[in-house]
Amino acid sequence: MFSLFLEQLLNSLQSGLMLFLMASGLTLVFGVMGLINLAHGSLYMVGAFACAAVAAWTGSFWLGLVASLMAAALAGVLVEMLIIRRLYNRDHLDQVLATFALILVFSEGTRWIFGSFPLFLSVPDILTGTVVLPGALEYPIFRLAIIIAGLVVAVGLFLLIGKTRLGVRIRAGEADRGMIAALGVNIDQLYTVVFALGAALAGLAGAFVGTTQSVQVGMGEPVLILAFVVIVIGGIGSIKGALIGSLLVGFTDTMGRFLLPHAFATFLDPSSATAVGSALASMLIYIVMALVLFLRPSGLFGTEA
Amino acid sequence: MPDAILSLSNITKQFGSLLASDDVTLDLRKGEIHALIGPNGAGKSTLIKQIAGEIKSDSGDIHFDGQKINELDAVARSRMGLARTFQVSSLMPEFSVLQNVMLARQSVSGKVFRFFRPVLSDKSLVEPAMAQLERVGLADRAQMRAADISHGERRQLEMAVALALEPKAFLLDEPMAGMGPEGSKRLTGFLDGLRTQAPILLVEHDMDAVFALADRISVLVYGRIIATGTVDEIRGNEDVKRAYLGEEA
Amino acid sequence: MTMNRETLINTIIAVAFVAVPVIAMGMNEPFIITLATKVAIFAMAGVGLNLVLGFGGLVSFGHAAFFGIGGYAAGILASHALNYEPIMESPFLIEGTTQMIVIWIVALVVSALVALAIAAITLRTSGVYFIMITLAFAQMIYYFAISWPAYGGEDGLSIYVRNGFPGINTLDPISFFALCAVMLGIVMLFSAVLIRSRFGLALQGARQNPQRMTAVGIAPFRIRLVAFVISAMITALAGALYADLNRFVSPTMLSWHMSGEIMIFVILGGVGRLFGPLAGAALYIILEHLLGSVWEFWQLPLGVLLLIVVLFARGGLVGVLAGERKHA
Amino acid sequence: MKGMKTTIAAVAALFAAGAAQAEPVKVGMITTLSGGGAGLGIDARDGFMLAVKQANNPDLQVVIEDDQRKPDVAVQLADKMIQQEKVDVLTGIIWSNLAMAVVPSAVAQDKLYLSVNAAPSQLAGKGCNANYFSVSYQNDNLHEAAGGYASSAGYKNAFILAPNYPAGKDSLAGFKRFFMGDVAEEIYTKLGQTDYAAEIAQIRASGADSVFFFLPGGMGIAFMKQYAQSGVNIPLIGPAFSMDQGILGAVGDDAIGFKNTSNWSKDIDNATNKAFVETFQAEYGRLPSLYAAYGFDTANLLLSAMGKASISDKEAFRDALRAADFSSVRGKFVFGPNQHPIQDIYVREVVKEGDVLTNKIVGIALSDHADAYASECSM
Repeated sequence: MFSLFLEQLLNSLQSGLMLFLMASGLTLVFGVMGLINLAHGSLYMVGAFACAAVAAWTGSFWLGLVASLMAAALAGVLVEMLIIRRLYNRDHLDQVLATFALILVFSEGTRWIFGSFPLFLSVPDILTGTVVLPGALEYPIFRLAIIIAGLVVAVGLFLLIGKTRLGVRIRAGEADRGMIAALGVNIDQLYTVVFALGAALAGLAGAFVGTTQSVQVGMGEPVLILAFVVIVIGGIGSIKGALIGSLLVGFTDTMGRFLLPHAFATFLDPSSATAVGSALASMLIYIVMALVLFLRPSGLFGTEA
Repeated sequence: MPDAILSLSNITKQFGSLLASDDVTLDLRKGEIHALIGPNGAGKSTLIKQIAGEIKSDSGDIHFDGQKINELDAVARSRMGLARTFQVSSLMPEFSVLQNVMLARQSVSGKVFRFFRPVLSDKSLVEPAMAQLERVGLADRAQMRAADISHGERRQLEMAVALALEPKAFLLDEPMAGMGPEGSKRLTGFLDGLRTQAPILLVEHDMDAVFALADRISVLVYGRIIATGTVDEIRGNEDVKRAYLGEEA
Repeated sequence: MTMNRETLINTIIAVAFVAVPVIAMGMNEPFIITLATKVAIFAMAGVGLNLVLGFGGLVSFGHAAFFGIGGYAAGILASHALNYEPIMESPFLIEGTTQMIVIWIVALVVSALVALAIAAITLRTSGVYFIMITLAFAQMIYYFAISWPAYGGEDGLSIYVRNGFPGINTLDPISFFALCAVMLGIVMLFSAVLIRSRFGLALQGARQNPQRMTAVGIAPFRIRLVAFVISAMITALAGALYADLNRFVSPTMLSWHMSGEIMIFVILGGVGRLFGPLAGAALYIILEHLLGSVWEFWQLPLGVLLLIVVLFARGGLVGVLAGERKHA
Repeated sequence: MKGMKTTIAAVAALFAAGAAQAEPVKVGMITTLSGGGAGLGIDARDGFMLAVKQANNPDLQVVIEDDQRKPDVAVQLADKMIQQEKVDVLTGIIWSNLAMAVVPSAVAQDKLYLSVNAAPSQLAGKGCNANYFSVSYQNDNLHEAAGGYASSAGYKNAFILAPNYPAGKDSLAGFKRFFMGDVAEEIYTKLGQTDYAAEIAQIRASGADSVFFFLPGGMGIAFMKQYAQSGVNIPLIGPAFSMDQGILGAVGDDAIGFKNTSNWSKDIDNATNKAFVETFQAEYGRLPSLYAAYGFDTANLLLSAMGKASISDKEAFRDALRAADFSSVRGKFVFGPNQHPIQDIYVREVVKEGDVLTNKIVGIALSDHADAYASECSM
């Protein structure tokens, strides 16, 4: 039972870090440009499809991974320059409608190109199999790899924001949009770069997740909602908040699914305990989100609007 | 002070390491204009916000109209009869000038949750609102959008909204700001007559207006009141000269 | 001048909306009537949302919750009535019904109570946080509906015969359309009256400048709370009609897609415009219908068209046609 | 080969033309053609239309519409088909929740409904109807067969999981109905869930000797891939939906060896099936799936009835359908009293033929299997 619990903790961490890849891009784009991007999930899908297509063509997952980054970033740049750029000064509603329209375009465009059947994408050979961790815990190597990759990206992102010139500009942009113009920074360029960075992170997440899930049209939508839950819990615009929010959601979801049915079984018959427990588990992250916002209306690390 | 309508005792407010209000004690008496002056950043607006109930003091008491109002929020204080204007005009940009004033009348009438009768045909709102616009000289602008009138007119509209609340005391936060000499003069004359309707706590940078209007003046420096007195007393006060007017004693 | 132009546009929209189904009846094209009924119902849901979104500035991304509650009120009451099973026997007897009027009252009451609870919590937040917390509540109700077995779970609930309304054969498409159109008319009239009333003035004031509202002694929270409840009730009424249109309810009525769609009708037609939701719903459903029969990947051109609207037709359909709006 | 195909079509056309009652039949097909679940609807449509094309019967008209997998849209399309297109027969729905939205009202309006896939228990038991025929199966069938197979394969302790929605609950109930052993643990997952790490960890810890799962579509792909990576090697059993042709490609080699139960497979040995697989592949450039096979059978069933009776005589037409006098890709095909098929259900195993993953029959799970609800149907 103890090693099962430990394994679930690792699973929570892994799903949280995967969410972070999505959420960090979303929160950056919102923080710097004030844009609600519903099409962020489409960029995730683009990454997964690019990875699957290139991996099938070349036989190499790693080339696919590179392709996913490039394809998503490229799609991000195109979308930003053609459409999103015109929306920064609009209110949130226009952004919602435009990015919703982008979801339709991306989803049906992808289906037009790749067909209606899910694509194949698998874990590279070097990462298959399991390792035995302390406590006689057998754990899939690939999930460990995702945890490590997620941590690397998280650290990299904190360094990028905290230590580089781009980071300084991003932070300046979050604090005061007028200021970066005064500093002589090319805002158009900065926005395109930030959008592409967010897109690339989403694409990377898509490629990773695509190896363990189904690469299909519409795969981005459930993740998009989760990512929004995460950044709202964490406080919009805060990378730290996105990280904490991701881990909180990963933990709540995984542990809820695991523990709630058991908890209900202590006073209900097994069958209805499973049903009630699972029902509650599927509502749990939203309950947590409502609770967080009830106590802190601007999220955990958000600044007052 | 038996004739004080508003009194602050030992008000303190700290933002991080900055002491914005440092043990402030002051009162506003019936029939007077009490000016609050001080250099930029002295904490005048912060004090007004605490009186209006927009931010909470760390310690100290505020009494208004015989009642301790520390725990009341801004809405309740407004409804008790504390009307404030803003340093930067705070209006409903999409409403007409008239509608801006009518909203205040609606609040005074106490009947906000009326769902059917069109406001614009409600004489009990339109007439008193027009009356206030006439008082400030904005009657001919009544149908214009608040966003479309001039800066000076927006300052007048702020006053009209405050008047429409029929308050027991006014908190005026730099009403002359950006008015120009002509407008300031007119407003000075207007405020002069207003003190009989309700006393005014006036924050103002325009010293000519302050010296012309104020019955008493309090000087706020770094969150502290360093002197309170009549115009002549303040003029002659060495502390004020040193700390505020910047003259060597 | 511009007000006159908007009135003209609104008249054209209203006339077309009534004329099309009547002509369709003459040409024996009943499906057009069904589509027009759908437009009426979605427009009504949009009118509800527009009240908080357009006039109150509160972007609710959870109005599907109320749409679904209305739908389930119809579904649950009708299924109990059709199966002759009382809903509750103790402490007192509650039976199902197939009378629309009773169903509507139940839908209004239940949605008002739920909206009151949701608004009391969500209105503490603002901006994007408000968008997402309203979504969170809708998602909770959605997952609850999927998992709760009593009323069909994900399968939903069928109403075998459309519920009744005194003096009208609701099974006849044009009669049911007329009923929905009249209800839409009433709701739009109510909404028009409301925004011109004292309450409407306060609601629009709370959107423009909450600081000023507080300073004149009106608490924005209470105004918004009441507006949110009224808005939810209108959307729930639309949901009850939608259940009767389809003679079926399911959790898809509660999904975030539905919240998004209702919002899109409003934005497409023109936020804060009286006829915006009707114009938006009509345009969207016409596009869906025309494109859907032409190409398997019809959502692609639909997406492109929506993009064009949002980029080049600011203020939605009514906004573009009627031009810049003067004050309310 | 081409000559052979043409001959079959010509003969069929000749036969159809000769026996036609000169009464055209209009079919409304409502199926999922856009969005994430489109693959299934496209297969069902393609299978159906292949049979229509081969029959080349000018009296058969088909109208096709996309339901977007939304029940409200499906209901409105059904209204359109009935009110405006004036169809005689409806078909095409893939998902049970959409079927529950459309079927009861359509059959009540005296339209025939032929199911190419979804067949919820409500419509097999108390809610059965003379106008409703399920050509595919009853929803529980393949799960029951999985239970039967698990028992006969000697498994004693099964871990079972399905999504938390009505079809998922029916699935686990169906499995337990025919499984003699114990249930180690029963888990309901969130509908649309894509990460199963938590569930797989519980499977690993459960000590079960077999795992039965029903996770249709993308959920199944995700589960299979993650299960293969997890190093847990308790054998998996499931219905064919999780391992069908359209999905296999996306799971990859991890699927090899997986046992699944199905009433159809591309290697069922009969001439109709062989011809079907070949012509489907020639026409569409991919192997047919389960749904394509159901679509193909549905069209042929309808064509057989058209050859025997006129649609204007509903009673006679229903009798002709009930006779099921057509050559099914499943070999023998008989309707039970509730107009659901009584059929053999096979155990298939995923194998690799050349580069292509596909299924191969390895045994029979249940013979002449009828559904559990027929007795509740009073027809």
